[in-house]
Amino acid sequence: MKKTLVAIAAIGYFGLSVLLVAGLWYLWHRTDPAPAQPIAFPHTVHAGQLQIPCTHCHAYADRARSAGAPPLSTCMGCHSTIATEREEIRKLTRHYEEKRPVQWVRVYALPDFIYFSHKRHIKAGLACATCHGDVAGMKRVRRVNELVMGWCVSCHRVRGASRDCATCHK
Amino acid sequence: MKRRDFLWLLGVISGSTVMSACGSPNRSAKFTSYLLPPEEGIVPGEASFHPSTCTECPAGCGVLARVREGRPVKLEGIPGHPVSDGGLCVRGQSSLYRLYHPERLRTPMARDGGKLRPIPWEEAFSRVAESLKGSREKGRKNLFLSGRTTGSLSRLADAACERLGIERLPEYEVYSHTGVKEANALLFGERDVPRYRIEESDFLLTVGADLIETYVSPVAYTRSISSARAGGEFLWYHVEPHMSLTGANADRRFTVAPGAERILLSFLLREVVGRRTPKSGLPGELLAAFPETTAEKVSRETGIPTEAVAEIADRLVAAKRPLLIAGGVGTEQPGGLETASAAALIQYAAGAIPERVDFTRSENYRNVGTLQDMEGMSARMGRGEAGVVFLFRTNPVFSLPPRLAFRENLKKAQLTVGMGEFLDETVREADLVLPLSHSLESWGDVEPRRGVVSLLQPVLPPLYDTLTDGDAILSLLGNLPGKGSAGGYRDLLAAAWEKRLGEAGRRRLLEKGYIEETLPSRPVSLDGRRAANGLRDAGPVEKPVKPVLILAPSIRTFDGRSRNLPLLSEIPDPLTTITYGPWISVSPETAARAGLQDRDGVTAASADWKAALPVKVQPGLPDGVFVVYRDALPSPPVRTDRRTGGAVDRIEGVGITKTGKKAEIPILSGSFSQQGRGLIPDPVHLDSERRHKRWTLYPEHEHKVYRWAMAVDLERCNGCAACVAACHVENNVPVVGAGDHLKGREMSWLRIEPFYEKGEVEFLPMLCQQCDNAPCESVCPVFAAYHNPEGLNVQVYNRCVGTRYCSNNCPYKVRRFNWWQHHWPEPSDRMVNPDVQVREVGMMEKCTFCIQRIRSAKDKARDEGRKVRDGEFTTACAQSCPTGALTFGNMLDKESGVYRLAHSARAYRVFESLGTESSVHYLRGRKP
Amino acid sequence: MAPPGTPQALSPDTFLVLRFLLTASLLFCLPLLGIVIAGSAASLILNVSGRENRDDRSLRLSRESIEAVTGNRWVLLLFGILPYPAIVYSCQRILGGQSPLPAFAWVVPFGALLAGCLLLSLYRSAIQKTAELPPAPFRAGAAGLLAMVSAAGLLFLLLGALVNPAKLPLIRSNLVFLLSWNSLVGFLLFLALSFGLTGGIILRFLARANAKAGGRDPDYETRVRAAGTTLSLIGALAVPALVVLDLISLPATGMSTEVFIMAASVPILALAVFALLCLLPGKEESRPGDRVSALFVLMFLAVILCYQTAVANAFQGISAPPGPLAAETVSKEGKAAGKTASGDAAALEKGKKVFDTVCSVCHRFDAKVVGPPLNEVVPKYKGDVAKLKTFIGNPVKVNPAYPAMPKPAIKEDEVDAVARYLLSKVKTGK
Amino acid sequence: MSTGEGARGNAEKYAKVDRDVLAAMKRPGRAYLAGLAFALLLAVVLHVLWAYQVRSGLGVVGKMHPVMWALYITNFVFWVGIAHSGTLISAVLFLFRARYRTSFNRAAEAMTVFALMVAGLFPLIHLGRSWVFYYLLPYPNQRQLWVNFRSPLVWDVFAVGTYFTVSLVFFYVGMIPDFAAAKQHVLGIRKKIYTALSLGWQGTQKEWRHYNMLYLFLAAFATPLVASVHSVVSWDFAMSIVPGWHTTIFAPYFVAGAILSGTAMVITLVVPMRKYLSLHDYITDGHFESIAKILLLTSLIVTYAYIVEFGLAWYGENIFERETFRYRLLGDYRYFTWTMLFCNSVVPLTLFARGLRRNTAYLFVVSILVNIGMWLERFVIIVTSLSHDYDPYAWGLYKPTFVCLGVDIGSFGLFFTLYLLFVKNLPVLSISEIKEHL
Repeated sequence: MKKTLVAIAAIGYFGLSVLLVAGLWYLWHRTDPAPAQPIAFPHTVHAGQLQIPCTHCHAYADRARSAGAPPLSTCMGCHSTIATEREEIRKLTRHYEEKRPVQWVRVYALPDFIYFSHKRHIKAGLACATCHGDVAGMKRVRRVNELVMGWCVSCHRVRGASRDCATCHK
Repeated sequence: MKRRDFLWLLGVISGSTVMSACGSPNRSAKFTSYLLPPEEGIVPGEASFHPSTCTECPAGCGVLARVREGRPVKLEGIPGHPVSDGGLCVRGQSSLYRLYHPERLRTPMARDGGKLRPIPWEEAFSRVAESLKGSREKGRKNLFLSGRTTGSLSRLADAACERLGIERLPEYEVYSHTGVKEANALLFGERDVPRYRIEESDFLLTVGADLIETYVSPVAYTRSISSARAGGEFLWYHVEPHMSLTGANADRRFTVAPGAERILLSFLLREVVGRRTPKSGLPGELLAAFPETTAEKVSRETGIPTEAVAEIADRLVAAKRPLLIAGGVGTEQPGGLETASAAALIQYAAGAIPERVDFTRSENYRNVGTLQDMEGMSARMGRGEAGVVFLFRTNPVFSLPPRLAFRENLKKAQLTVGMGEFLDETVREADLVLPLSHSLESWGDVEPRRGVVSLLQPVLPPLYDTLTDGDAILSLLGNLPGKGSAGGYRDLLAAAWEKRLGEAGRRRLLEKGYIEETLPSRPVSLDGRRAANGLRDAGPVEKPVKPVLILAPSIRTFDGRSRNLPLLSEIPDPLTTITYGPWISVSPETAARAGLQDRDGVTAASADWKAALPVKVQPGLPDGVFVVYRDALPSPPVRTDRRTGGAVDRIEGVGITKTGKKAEIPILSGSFSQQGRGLIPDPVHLDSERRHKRWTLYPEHEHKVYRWAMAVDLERCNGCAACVAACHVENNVPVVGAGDHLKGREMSWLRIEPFYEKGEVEFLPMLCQQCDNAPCESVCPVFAAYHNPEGLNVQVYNRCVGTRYCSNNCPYKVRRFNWWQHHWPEPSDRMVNPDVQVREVGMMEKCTFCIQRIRSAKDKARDEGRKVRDGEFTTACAQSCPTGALTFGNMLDKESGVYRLAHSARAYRVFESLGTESSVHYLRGRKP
Repeated sequence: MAPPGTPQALSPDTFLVLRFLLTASLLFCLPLLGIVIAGSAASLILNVSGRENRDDRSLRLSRESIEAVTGNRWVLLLFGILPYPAIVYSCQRILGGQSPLPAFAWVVPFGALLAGCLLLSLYRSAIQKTAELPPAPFRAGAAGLLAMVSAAGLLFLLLGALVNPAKLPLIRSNLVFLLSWNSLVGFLLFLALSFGLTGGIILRFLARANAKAGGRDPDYETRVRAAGTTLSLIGALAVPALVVLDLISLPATGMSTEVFIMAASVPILALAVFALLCLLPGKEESRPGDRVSALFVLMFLAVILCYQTAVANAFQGISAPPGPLAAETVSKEGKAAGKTASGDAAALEKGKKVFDTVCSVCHRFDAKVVGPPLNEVVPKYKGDVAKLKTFIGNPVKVNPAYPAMPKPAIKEDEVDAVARYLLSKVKTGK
Repeated sequence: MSTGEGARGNAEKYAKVDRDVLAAMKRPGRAYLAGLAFALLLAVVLHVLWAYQVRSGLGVVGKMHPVMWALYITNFVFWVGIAHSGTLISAVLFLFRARYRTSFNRAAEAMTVFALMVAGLFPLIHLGRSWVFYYLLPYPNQRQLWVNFRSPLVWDVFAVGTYFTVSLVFFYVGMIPDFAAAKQHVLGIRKKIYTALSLGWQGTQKEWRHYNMLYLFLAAFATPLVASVHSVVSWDFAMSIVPGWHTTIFAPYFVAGAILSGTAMVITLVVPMRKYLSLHDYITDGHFESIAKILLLTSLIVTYAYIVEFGLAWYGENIFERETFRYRLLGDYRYFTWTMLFCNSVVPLTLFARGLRRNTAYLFVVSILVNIGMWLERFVIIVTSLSHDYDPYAWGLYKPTFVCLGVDIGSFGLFFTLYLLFVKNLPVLSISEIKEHL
């Protein structure tokens, strides 16, 4: 009798901890750091082999707050002739012809109470890779830095950038 | 799952930390890539500005629409615009809420079986076409009634009516200024409202004209008054039967017995003619129409003290460049004709025409008809003569007196076509409902003043299946154009502009949003005989029966057309600080006699009318006069003034009886007296003698580059609350509704506190004072409120845990707490300003001098490697202020305007003795 | 270009090797360190209580436990301490060539380990002589224990830094940032496991207790069983909670499904231990020692693998990319602009602009990218602007080795400008 | 008589004490269970309402601009105040060697601990975003942010925290010998628990020596907290610039008030306890009289504080201050103010009469009244000051809603739940000390 009680209690305790682990896994997995994109765009090819500069497609990175995803016309500039037979490219072409903009999945997202300007950071001489990592080496883009406050503050601290809350908090 | 819901499920605190360890909830959000790159100059995530014109009221002020991601998020005045010159009133600021109003009409509808059902446009127009044909066969008359339309649209309407054999009736406006127009027609043969150049005058006498609320072009008048005041020698006397915001802002205000204005004016006329040099030749027979009197008699009749009457006369006689404006409640009443004529004659005699009273650039009210015209129309419909009746952007059912039976007669028409944005009282009655686009979705132009063309251009594609005004009328002609702007009216406009302004002019119009033509001046000549006859034929004026209830125009809702904009009911009425719900203003004497207090319910009744309203005791209101704002009374029983055809905007012989029930109306002000606390000190440095060297335990803040500060000139501030609206829109301040207002939970970051001292009312704009020794900062346990290097008391919303200690400790009580999670009902969520966080439930929020604007200005300056220049940008409130009462800038810049003002002898700070060292400086008293 | 502290480029396979080197050495080092700490702690406590209430069985147990955990001191040295340099080395390399810590931060733990070993062996030899321990060697033992613990603590601080490379620049600027919740939790987890393992080892004495000459000593047996069971139970019960905390405190970038799976396996093993000790019938006869200790070793394994996966994830993608950076291209443009500012500079400027925005995607001057290197193809035109323009204007497939060039979306004058620019560039030589 | 007999006599006496006191821990009766159930119900109500408030936002409570603090903070201060007399009676009186203390100290200490538990709940409940309460705790975090040590609210966190820890330890240490005594009278799981709790207490001379030393030390350590903690709480108000809060007298004023309310609460609890557990032999009327004297004294101090407050406002030429106090006496909340004055300053004066002091029934009534009065005092201080501060435009009137009222009542439920459980499961009198004084 007593033993079964103990057994139940024990299993309860250990089981609970396993469940918690599972729960944490779920929470972590909801924000998958390397999500699958509607079109499997290989940065390895474009940024890696072809060495196309980041700002060629993310044209606003050094001009505005948001780096911006390239308009499909940019892609079609080349892919109207190049590698047109590939499945992914076909997808792209279909999007372009049917005038359906592509809905990319965000890899990096800031909460809407944060003011962040790519321009300022590029003008401060930061390399894209400093935050986004070696994108040229990723077949599927992966989030290499969680955009948590501590991470931002650390860099601001080290580089002596402004640490006034109002610099980033709207 | 949001962390709050998670907590709710647990019911206790534990576990929330686990959630917080994970990334932001919107992590899995999508983001879209354009198909084609956006056109040059437009960068995603950055704002762009497009000029257009405000159509909230007929004034036609120019607006710049700030557009983010293809949707307008804020309207601002266009600097240099001939009408508004950068200013924008509370209604204009709020008009975005009209664009994004959830109740807007979304599709054409037709009535079958009593109910309105959606139908396609084609069908709608075919119906119109066939019933037009039908009515022609039946020999019925087709009628087209619209609100005031000007410019190309008006011409187009005329043309269309011509083509389709529709009779275009005189336009219907509640404020048609009939008295003034008739008088001018009588005297000068000009049936129009002239343009008054107040800035040119050194003495202004206004009789009833509510310049600041609604009179013709409020923003324009407000600006010119303040520029006249800035000019130095300028005096403004105001005579009115009730208490209005305009009166509150005049240098001196006299309450005249209702209907006695003409007596005062005819006295003044004779004084001017008799005493003013150079003598002006005024025909004798005309003068005879204005009986000789003495100051005493006038005083007896009008209730204005003799010496006051004498003083007004002397001023008028002595002034170098006097100007007299009679209008509004002064002329829209029995005897209004005499009042207006006397006023016009004084202007004439005082040589104000044409310098200060300009008929060349008159205000374009020719096409606006009278109440009598409406009677005619209603009668014709009643007799069943009407075929198809078009009701275009007008709401007579709401504003016409019941005796016209307009609603009933509408039914007798063969087909009624309601064209507008909302299913308002009139459109609801129509058989066919044609939804019109908002002016921010439309191409067009307006000509609020002769020779001034102001541009209407779409800043976003139509939200719904609506047609622009022009396209709608064009489609009546049978050719249904493509939706939006391609083809149709747009091309027509282009051609019209080309023809009228030439290529260059058209381009300038498109880029600046307005253009002012040079017009040949129209000399006016006084025809004494005709005028004298006219006045004689008009017949005797019947005496008003007291007590009188005056239907005053409201600065918040104009004639009631703006009453459905949520923001405007959220912003308190400047005089009473009441936000929601109608009320009747009662004079203190009457209240004392009837034992009435604020919120007491009463029934106001005249011979043929009664209404139940809560009471607000209004200081400064003369005995025997009640005031109800026009929007509070649907279809008020106003008489027609047979002598002018205009409406008498008052109900006579009104008595009030106490019902004994208390009605809950939100009166935001806790006290209309300063309680001797010297918020508006007199003399300016009330507590300056109490000032002494303060020492603090904490090191002084050092501000290196910027120290943002604001100066508020109380002499300029007229309490119009445009700044409040601007702040609401700019900073995503939620509209919380009557319920929370009754609990005193309004959210506005900026409020205007009226204080009544010895019969005078003064306005004190109260916003976060950005104190140097801020009481709020030291008590916040988590540094959510802190002092930033630029002298702002920043509130880090997302750090706030909601202890609310900061608000307790704020002597100015300018902090607002989010009691609920506030929502923007679709589609108004599109007007949310992306640069400002939408605060969540449980957060404290407040003004931070539009920190988002500071941020972007600094960003720009850094790109160009310089400091932010003075006046390069300003806060939303300062930008919108029509009087320029608010000055914002950098205190460390010795050249900046705010520095100069803050160091003037007129400057003081509220509760200086508390040592908060606030950086909002108030200026009081005339320039030394 | 890379900011101070972000690790330098590390070829993937080197990284792989380092990771496994680290793992292996930890696998040797940590368990041994653990049992030394826990065992000596147990021994010390037993010794005190034994002397307090004149209980020679506790004294015996105390002696035997210290003997057991230190075993042959050479073994201890070999497996407990010698792997340390390997750990240091791999950490150093992984943390990007230059370590974020000053040298002493590496030396101190090592010194501590050695000192600890020596002191403990002193204590051990003393206790072997007489159970009635004089204060001096006892203090030595305590000091040794302390040294060992602190050494382990420092080690875990390092591991904390390993799984969160984003903090490295901070750590360099200020050592305080070396502290992290994760390293704290990790250290506690380590202690829990160690105690459990030691418990298992002590339980193994049962066998010896009976094998002893003079028949079995039931009292001693119970004492052993009590001590052993308590220790392992403490371990088994503490571990799951600590594992959960560990997952919470690990930085999200270090996470991956594997990490979670391995973490989840730990509580299950702990449950097995618990079952062995409390639930299984007839444990009186059984000899749970071996199995318990085996299970705990498995847990050690799981946890360490957990960590090494986390390290792998954390460093994935962080290393200076070969591709050009925005900032660099900007500066490059600046320089180039300086060079070509001559002749009809305006036209060339424009040409260059067009080239950089349109052509540069597929063409380099000296490299084969999508299209052929321009230094090979442009000379074919021998400075004939018109010819080049016609090609650029509407290109045709020339070289089967390359895909056909798409018709660029640029205006006539731009074509002209870019053609001139190309010729000028190639003629003048780059 | 011979020492032997004496010893035997003592032994009997001791046995009787054990019996009587531990009799309290026998199987509970209906009344008890009913009371417990009711209290528990209220406690549940508290949590349900709290969940509701979290769900729908703080708007559901009556707070408004400008009265941002109201019932919740009132209750926080109230409960912290209640907590005080516990320490006072057990620690301070222990140092003064007041013998009657032994009849009350255990009850008082328990009250302290439970009251603090309840009090600690309110700062969380009143937060606008209680789900981020951990922003208030100073611990190293990835955000690299600390709390604002200038803020009185942070001082609160420390003050209350310290106080709770110390009084808990004091409570427990006091009970160790009694657990040892108790464990001989119970069976089953309870025996196990008591054994564990008694930490193997054997009652040897050595143990007693250590024990007394420790107890004395703890008493000395807890005593200054009586003054410090409630001073810190009072600074939540005194440190602000709100007229009616910003006065130097607040610290002593609050401490006195706290002791007053605390003593009252002790009487409220002990009177029924004595009746129900029939402990008349150990808690005599004499004891009550002494407690009543403390009540009287503190009430006089509080009255003095009231006079000073109004006096300062009257003589000082600060118009804001003056208005606030005028408003307190004559404004919308005047009834509360007058009730408060009546309960705290007038009613206790009757205790000058010895007869009334010894009449437990009367004392019970008085104590209830004083509790009410003290609760009202906090309410009046907080609400009236806030609703009429500097800017006349922002004046406003506060009306509570069912949520905050429910939570407040629920807090009493929570408190009594804990207390009733205590009565049945722990020795309600300090057996060992009673034996000492036999």
